[in-house]
Amino acid sequence: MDAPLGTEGVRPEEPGMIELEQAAGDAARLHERDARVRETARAIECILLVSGGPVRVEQLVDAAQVPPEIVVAAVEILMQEYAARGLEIQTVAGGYQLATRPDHAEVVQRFLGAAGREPLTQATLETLAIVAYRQPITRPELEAVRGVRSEYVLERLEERRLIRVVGRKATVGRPILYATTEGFLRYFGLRDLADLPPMAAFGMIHPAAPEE
Amino acid sequence: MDAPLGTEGVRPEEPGMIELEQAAGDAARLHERDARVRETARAIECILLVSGGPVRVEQLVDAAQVPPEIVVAAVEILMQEYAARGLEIQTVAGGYQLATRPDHAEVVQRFLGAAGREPLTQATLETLAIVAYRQPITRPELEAVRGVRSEYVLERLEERRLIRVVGRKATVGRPILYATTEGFLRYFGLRDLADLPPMAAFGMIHPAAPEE
Amino acid sequence: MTNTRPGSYVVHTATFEGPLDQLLQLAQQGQVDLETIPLAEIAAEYLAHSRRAFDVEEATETLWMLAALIELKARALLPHPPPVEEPPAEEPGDLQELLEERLATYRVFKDVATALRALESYQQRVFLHPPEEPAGPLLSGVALADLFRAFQEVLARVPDRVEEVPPQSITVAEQMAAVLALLADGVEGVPFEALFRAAATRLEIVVTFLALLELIRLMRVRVVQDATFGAIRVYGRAARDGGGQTGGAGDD
Repeated sequence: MDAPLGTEGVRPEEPGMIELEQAAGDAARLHERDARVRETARAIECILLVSGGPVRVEQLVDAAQVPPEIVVAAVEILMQEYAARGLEIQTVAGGYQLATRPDHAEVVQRFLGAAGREPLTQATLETLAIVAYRQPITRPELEAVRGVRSEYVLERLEERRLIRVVGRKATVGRPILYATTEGFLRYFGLRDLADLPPMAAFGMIHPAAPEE
Repeated sequence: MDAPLGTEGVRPEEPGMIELEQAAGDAARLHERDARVRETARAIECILLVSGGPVRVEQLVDAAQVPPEIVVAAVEILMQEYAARGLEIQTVAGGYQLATRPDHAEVVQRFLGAAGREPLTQATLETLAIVAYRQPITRPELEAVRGVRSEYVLERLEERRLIRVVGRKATVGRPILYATTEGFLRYFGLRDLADLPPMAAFGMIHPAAPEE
Repeated sequence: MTNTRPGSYVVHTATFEGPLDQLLQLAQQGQVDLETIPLAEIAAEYLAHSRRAFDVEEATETLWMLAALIELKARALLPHPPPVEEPPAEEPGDLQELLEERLATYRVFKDVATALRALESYQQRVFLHPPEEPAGPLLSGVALADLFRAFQEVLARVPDRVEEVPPQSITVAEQMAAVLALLADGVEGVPFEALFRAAATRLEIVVTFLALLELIRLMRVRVVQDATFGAIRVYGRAARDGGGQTGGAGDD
């Protein structure tokens, strides 16, 4: 059942033939459009994945380089396809977005919070404290204070989103600079870094007298 | 439709009945397991979306709170389901990740406004290959293979977190030992080190070197 | 070689007094026991001296000589390691074999590199969802007081360690690479101070300085001071760009 893609080779003898040919041509065009919509749907799926937020129709049109009606048709197909999945295509104010279904919120939160349930080791806590009070700080600077290599600990803190890379220092080797995150402030209920318990009593590095 | 989980409570009258009941019980259990796998697949889909990187089976087990075999079966289903989609489930760095298919790279790049990613230079790639197949390896060992100084290249690779220092070799000078990272596996989309392209002519490296 | 200019630095120690180049000469001829010469003191004295009257050329020369002295002393102090296992003088045939074997090994790695390149280009066309932020930071059961206490504890520990050599060894070669990397960033050069990290240890400063001197000697960098007491800037130079105003790199 191949739909003829062109009719040039056929000589129409009767009016009925012409109608038939037109119908066949329409079917071919429809078929072609359908393929295009499906291909666009695949591309839109990718865009929605990498975006991580709502994407407007115009953005999809620009990226996929197809007319808006194809985009709209593709999104409709995607919505149907995702109807029975764990993810869904949501229509939000800003456009469309690929999101997890609320039914799975509990599992998702358990996954995202997993690392947080592991207690901080003494080394991690100590490192976090130094970064908090001395930020922005480079790894060598941190290691000079701690006296041990701290690469691994810094990575764990970054994973826990307690610290982040904020730039590079303009010295030899251009070492990476670390600082605490917004989440760090939120967790400890601090408005800003000035809210950290003051170290005034300590005078920089020489703890002249123990506090207790 | 409560499937009987055990048959103890039922008094079998005839041998034929027992078989029938067992068959029904088996079918119910199978059905139940199937439903559980499908539900888990939906949840895993959500986890893979939010993770944005490879997720190991243990992490999925923890978050979904189902046994590993259910997780594995669920991932298999997901992989089949995604076979015809714009996205795919990759096995990378000891875990699974939800990623876009390379066919749609142009559209995605247009959307992100990102230029194509910069591939590693030939020298860097070759150095990385040697570290990957000979790890853990010291700089002098590496340089013996490459025949050129490799300090700078190693530094760049460390900066890109494709290799890392894993210790020191117990020989004169205690030279630093390098190995590849998890980022290396991700970068090349490898499941683990055993997944590295086979070294066809590995045997050729020491061609029969007879010890006289 | 001994051309002591007025105002230039003179060594004063218990066992030797005189210009530095004379000390170096004597040491090279084995006429002075370097074990009795405190080089660190000399270096510190020179640094103090250079703060009063700094001359790039003299500094270059002095530090090169100090480096040479440190090397001599280090050699004298170190137990001699077993000689590096050089393959015994190869017969021409063996050498040929060795070269061929190396080439074969290298080719194998070139082949796998090609396979890795294919994987790279696949994976570079693959994109992921940006990782989602959990509702809160990944932390539980830690109070602000714990953090504060941890910091206090660290600070209390610090003074004990001030004189300790950092666990990471640092080599002149490493610092040379680091200096070159820093200079590679721009043609406008960097201020001299930028070569040293704020928290650099003394060892690191000395090694970085030696690295700088070595680079000057190799004519890989150029050091410029526009005016006496003016800012000193360090510039990179192309690898084989010979000729230059560096001068004073000592002759050996």
